[in-house]
Amino acid sequence: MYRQILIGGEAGQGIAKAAEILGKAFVREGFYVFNYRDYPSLIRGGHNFNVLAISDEPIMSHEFEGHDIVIALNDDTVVKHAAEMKDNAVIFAPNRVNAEKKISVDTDAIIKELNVPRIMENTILIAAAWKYFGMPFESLEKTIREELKGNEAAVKAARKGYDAVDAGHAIDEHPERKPRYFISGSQAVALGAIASGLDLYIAYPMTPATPVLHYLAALQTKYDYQAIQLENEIAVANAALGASYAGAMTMIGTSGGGFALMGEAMSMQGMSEVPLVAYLAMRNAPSTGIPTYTGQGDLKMAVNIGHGEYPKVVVAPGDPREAFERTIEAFYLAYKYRVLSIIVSDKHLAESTYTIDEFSPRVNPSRNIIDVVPSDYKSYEITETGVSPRAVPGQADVPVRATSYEHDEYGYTREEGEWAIKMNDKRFRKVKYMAEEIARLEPVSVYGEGNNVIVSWGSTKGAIMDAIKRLKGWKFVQVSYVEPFPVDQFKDAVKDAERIVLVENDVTGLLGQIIAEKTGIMIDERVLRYDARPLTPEYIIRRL
Amino acid sequence: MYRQILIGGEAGQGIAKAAEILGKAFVREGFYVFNYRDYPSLIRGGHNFNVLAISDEPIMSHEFEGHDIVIALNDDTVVKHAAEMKDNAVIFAPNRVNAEKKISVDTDAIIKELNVPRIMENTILIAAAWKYFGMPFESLEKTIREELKGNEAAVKAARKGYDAVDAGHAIDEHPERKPRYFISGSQAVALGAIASGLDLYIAYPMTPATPVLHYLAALQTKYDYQAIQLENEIAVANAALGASYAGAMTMIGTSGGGFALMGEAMSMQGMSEVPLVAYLAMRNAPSTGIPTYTGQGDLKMAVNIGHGEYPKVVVAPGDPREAFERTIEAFYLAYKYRVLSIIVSDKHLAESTYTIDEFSPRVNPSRNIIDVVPSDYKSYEITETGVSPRAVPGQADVPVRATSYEHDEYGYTREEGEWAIKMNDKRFRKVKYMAEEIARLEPVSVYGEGNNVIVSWGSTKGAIMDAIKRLKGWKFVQVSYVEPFPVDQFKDAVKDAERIVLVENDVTGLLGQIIAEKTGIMIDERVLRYDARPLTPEYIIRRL
Amino acid sequence: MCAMTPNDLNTPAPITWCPGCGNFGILTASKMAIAELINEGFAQRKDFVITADIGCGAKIYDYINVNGFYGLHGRTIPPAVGIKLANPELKVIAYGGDGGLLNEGISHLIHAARYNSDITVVLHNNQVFALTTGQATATTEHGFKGKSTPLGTFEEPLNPIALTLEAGATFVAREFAYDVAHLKETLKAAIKHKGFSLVEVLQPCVSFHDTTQYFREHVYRLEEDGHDPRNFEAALKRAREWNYDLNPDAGVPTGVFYVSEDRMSYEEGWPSVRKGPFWKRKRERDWQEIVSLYGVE
Amino acid sequence: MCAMTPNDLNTPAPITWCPGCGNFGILTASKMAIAELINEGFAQRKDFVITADIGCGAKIYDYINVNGFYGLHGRTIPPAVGIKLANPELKVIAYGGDGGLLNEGISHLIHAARYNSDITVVLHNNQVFALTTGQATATTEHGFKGKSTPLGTFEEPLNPIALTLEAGATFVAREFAYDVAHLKETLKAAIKHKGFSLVEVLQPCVSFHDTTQYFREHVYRLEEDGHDPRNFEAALKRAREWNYDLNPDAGVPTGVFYVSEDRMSYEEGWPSVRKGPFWKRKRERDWQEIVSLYGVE
Ligand SMILES: Cc1ncc(C[n+]2csc(CCOP(=O)(O)OP(=O)(O)O)c2C)c(N)n1
Ligand SMILES: Cc1ncc(C[n+]2csc(CCOP(=O)(O)OP(=O)(O)O)c2C)c(N)n1
Ligand code: SF4
Ligand code: SF4
Ligand SMILES: [Mg+2]
Ligand SMILES: [Mg+2]
Repeated sequence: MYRQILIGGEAGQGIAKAAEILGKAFVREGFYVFNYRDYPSLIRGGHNFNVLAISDEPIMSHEFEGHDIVIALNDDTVVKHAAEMKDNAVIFAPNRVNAEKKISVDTDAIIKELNVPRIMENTILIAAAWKYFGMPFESLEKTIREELKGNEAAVKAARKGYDAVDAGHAIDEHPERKPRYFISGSQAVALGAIASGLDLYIAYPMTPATPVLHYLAALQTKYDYQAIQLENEIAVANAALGASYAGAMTMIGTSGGGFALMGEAMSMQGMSEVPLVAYLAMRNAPSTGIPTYTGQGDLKMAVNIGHGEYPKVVVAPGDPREAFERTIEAFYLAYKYRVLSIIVSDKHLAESTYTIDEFSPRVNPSRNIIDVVPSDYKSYEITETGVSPRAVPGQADVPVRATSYEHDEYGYTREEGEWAIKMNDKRFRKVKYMAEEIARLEPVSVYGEGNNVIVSWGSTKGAIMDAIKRLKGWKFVQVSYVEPFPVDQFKDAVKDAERIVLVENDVTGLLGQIIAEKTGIMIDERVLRYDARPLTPEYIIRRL
Repeated sequence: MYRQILIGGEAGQGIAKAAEILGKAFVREGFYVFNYRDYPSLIRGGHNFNVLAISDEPIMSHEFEGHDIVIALNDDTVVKHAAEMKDNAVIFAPNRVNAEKKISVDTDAIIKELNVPRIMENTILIAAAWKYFGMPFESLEKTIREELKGNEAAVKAARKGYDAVDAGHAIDEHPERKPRYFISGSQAVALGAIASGLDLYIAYPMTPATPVLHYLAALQTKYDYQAIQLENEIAVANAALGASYAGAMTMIGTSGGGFALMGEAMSMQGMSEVPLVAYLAMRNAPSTGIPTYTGQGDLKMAVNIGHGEYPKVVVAPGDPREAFERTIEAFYLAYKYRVLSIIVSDKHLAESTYTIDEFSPRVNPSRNIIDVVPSDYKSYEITETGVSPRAVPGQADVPVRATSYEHDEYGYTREEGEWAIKMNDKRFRKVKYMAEEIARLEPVSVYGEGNNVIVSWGSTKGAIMDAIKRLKGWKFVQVSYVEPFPVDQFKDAVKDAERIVLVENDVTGLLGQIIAEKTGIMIDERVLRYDARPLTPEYIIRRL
Repeated sequence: MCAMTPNDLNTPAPITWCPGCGNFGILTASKMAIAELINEGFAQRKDFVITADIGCGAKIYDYINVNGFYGLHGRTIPPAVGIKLANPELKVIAYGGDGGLLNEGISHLIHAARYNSDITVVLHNNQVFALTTGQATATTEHGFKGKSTPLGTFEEPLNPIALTLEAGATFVAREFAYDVAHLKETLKAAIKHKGFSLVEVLQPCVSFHDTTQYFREHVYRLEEDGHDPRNFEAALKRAREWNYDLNPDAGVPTGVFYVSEDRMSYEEGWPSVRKGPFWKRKRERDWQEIVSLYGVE
Repeated sequence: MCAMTPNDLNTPAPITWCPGCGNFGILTASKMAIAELINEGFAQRKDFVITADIGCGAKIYDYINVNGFYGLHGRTIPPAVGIKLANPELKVIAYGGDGGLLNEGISHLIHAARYNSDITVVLHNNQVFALTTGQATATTEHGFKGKSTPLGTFEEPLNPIALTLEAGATFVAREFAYDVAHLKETLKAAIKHKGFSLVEVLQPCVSFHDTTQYFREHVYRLEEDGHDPRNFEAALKRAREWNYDLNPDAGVPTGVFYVSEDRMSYEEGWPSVRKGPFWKRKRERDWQEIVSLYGVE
């Protein structure tokens, strides 16, 4: 069973909120829902739309062909999306909108009658669609109450919309109701950070990383941490290093341009070994690009950020479940190995809402601050694993140091070659231990079976998962840790492959380049999408 | 014939200048000289030294074993370097310095007699060494006059030093005198920029890029361009884009940390297609590292600088001749293809002085501004080569645009997927044409013969060239263009190799990683040096 | 030649600002100012270059049909400085938001003022990050609850007028976006001014920070209040009259706070820049002569 | 417990400043101030953290045996702000050069003052980039010929006292590096001050910008000249008395220009920060409860 609803209109007409409510109501009824959000970089006007993909089985992608319902808040939506509709599909729209196959709803009359603001059109129309699919009003009502925080007028408007149409196309295959999660990649990252023990989130707004700032700002009082916006990204990165040095579990977040500005500070992370977690939400690039649209073009920047060589972790979740769990792993590794963990996401994962059955984090981050600070404490003690025991300033009467210069064990500046060797060896010795640990964190996942292999990473997972269900003989190899690269696990996953196809949302196949570098495997067959739109199952299948 | 002189003392005792004068005097006499400079990050005190390698054949490196003369301005120099001396070597030093094998020069008496400042000790001592090797006073005298701009006291002091010792070990194999160049990597880059038609050099000081700023500042009036220091590196990079957009041949320069700060602006170069040349002088890293010492650790940052994907040129000269010629090529390519050209150098190349026989630049850069601007001029016209004709603001009554957003041909902001595709295709179409052109610019050089191959890049050239002369059956494959990577030329150069050894001045073998990515060739044997000191022939030979 | 009208500077790009946005006032006044300066013979259209950073206000790049450089968030000034160095004949107007000019890129504002670079900076001050949907900036009033500051801001707002005055700006003005006629005149004066000029525009953001009513009620004009814009001390005093809090008792001065022609402009300080556009210079440098600098004979 | 002496704060690192460098004065005064504050019971040694950027002055990180964060050029302030947010019990002193604080990182100086972050910034103002061998900075006087400015600088020097005052700093002072006793007292007052404090130290660089004689002859003390540091207007006026040119007629005021306890510190504004050091908090958050926020039943 599969249904798809597109909701479109201008920025300011409440498209995203309507989609969220409707999607959540379906989840409440036991369906799996994937909610794609598409909006230009403006505040009022323009054309916004969401696509809700609804199924009784897990689903993590949408298509641009086959809407069952289009909810059109304006004419533009009809013009742009009518061609994508199924044959028997219908358009729900206010009277003023011109369209064939339209089920008009007299939103004007309802708004007038109830004396509610015009933006309630969205609620009226989703309620009508809800009815059309034969869904019970109560679950929608409950959802509206949750999402609009006791806005009773909205409930009334929904009731009117619900009553205005017939249950034309009730969905027969109604699945069992089950508690699930309806959550976006951004929300999952924010919650993962909180679950990791976040003390300070420091950021400067940048699409599509901003939602994490907003979610974390909203929850800061509840969970006793702080979400802080500083003057610019360079301040953010350097302040975060200071904060983490002083003992706070610290995370920063930005998008490509902001992260590019942080390169110098990331390199300082490498030298200073102050633990840090960075959330990088990619968008179409280079430069300002198409800022509210998606892309995976920053992967190699992330892996190579900053000058010089230093170990780091780059983890790329593929859906909100992973976003939650991998964020926790990012904290765990950063604070255990005193490294930089970069969580790479993108607009598609960050701003799409997925239905998740369950979460099960593999690790439990900790500050890893030693209980007793020895009187000859060495901030950069050379140890077998390369990890020096961590103390924090204020803990004991022994200075704790962090430095951007090459240094001795106490953190004093040293220019002698021997210290460069010792300390580089120390820093890179961690890689082996991290890699061993990462090997146990499923750095490479294999889904499906077959001799044909799709290789990919990050948010493309959704489209690929849904594509391989429709294909025969294909499996999907997902790389979740890009650095340290899980060479053995990857080689193992592709060893019997007859065909390997690289799928990425970028221009040049960046993961493919990294795979070549790390394994010598050159993947020639590639499905790359770089029109700033996310991959869809159909897009992939057509090109295989 | 080979002689080596070490000159050491404190910062402020004029060590570097003395070495430069002495080296230049040998060049004047027909010798080849390589001058290595070693100094800590401080202004007075500490331990500075230079090593002059002198030969009748081309030479581009020094050793830490086998000084024939040590000129010691202080005791520290003796302590640190006596063990590196040849058996029959001598130390030239003022009376106060304690050493065995010392030829004392009564600098105190000379200084008193001539009533010259104490810093003249350096001149007195090099003149003594000069005499010791049996060289004629006149060429030293001429060199002092040139280098110290008519400082007659210095000439007198030198005369006294010259007369104070015997011509103990006259060099027999005196080569023919021939006009040559005695020039550092920094000087060569500066001259290359001037020769390319430089209008504006914009920078913020950072070791070891600063010398280029100083040289260019000194010559700006003579050649009618400007060397400008702005408030920080981000201003530098963005101002340079503005300046180049407005028609100036523009170059920027910095070291790793500064370049890391410029990532966002470099990505904007990619989107805006405003030509730009960037000089990246690496030093020991990560972070502040050991700032006055060398390293090649920034290569992958350079190749992957900034977010998103865009074509660029990364060129890595191996000596001052190449630094001059490749700088000119960097300008040529940047202004022909409207791309970013990054010239990667390092402390070792930038601050060592080499003897060069001749220069012969391969190309002639031009602004490539169209003569006649059509009335429907399109700043981002889509062309076969991907290169849009270049007009500049103020040229004609047709707006010229540069933008960080994705855009249409006129440079107006566009969010539609079709423009992302068209413009990415246009931008990357250049790569093919650039690569073809680069193929003609000797992107890979092969020196020597043999089935054993050393692969390397950049400043390691000197040590490797001098090493393979002493080895049998070894050839050296130097990669000078790292991006676009000359895949065919490289494969061709190593195709018959029995052994391939990667030699780099970094921790993880960065060029090796790039070679793996581009060619699938994994080089397992590696000689990597990461004690912040340059490679030497002996260091390499011992490890082969 | 017939006179240029502001509409002649229109572009085909659709305007995507919210209806009622203060940016419309800035756009209209800018086109009027440029058109009038052209008609007055001050410069030709080809001589105008606008730079912009990233933000709502920055979209003006798409809406004025002159040479344009659409730069990075917070970086409208450096390219403007670079453009003017490359070609001092150009008239460079740098548009930027309060977030861009005062948060991300305040270093450039301070330093360009100090250099006295002959550019005109137009600060679209809506006291909010608008394009990223409403976070507090450096000029947001106390207590503002944006999405990133649900607890309310408590930092002191910055005063760009006072700061640029202290940094050495030689022309400093403030205007209200809806007072297009005055804004236009001030823009013209700023563009004509030789040296660094800042025009702060109080620009209501109807979606995230609607100060329309507040400013309508509180702005007053300096020139009508006996202010002498040649008096630096008086300018600073006026600058501090309003502290960016939306205080019901405050008067918000608009007009020219300060103007001085005493300092040399940045571009005049550079001998090669002074000679005019670099791009017109034919470079016939002889590389052999150049390398001979390090030749040894 | 016996009293702590400045020498107890020595480290084994060899000091690599030039003989006669003004930084020695800053080092001595800093160690004295910290030792006295410890002896006076203001804080323990473990509570002091110094941050530094990159430059000659920044080497002080190696020379004081307290907690230290040796950051990036121009970035001494952001880590200091971060440290104080992470643990408001720490006493954070941020050392930085004029190049670092006023060129590379002026955005942080302005904003930290605006936040009123409770840190003490010590500006080693030698009016030159020293460690990179002598280029002009934002405070270099007119006409200085450094290696990057052989034609002589012609930009207006910035006035960090006036700028930070305008930006909202609540403690602003200037001292002369060789007047160690005064410097020490002012450092102590600045460290004790709750809120953002700037102590500009006139620090002769004997190698590249030797102003020793000039300052010996031109400094005078504000407190001896009837200055009231509670008076903001007076502070600004005093700030502008000297413009960083080495004018033979100028008097260079030293001492405390301004101090105010009226504003809340940045750290006090954040409820979770107010509670004390984060590192002491045991986090026993229940992830199941957390994800339930997006649970649908
Ligand atoms: C380096 C960088 N950081 C952050 C952003 C995201 N960003 C885009 S617009 C904007 C805010 C703009 O605010 P302002 O400058 O005040 O302009 P307004 O939208 O209010 O006109 C931000 C933070 C960006 N594009 N680049
Ligand atoms: C990002 C970056 N840019 C440039 C440098 C090079 N650099 C090191 S010290 C210095 C100048 C320091 O000047 P200042 O801050 O005044 O300190 P001083 O040496 O005068 O004490 C510079 C530019 C750097 N380390 N990092
Ligand atoms: S969000 Fe505000 S600034 Fe942006 S267009 Fe709308 S009203 Fe104007
Ligand atoms: S160069 Fe100047 S600032 Fe640096 S140590 Fe020497 S005197 Fe001090
Ligand atoms: Mg704004
Ligand atoms: Mg300085």
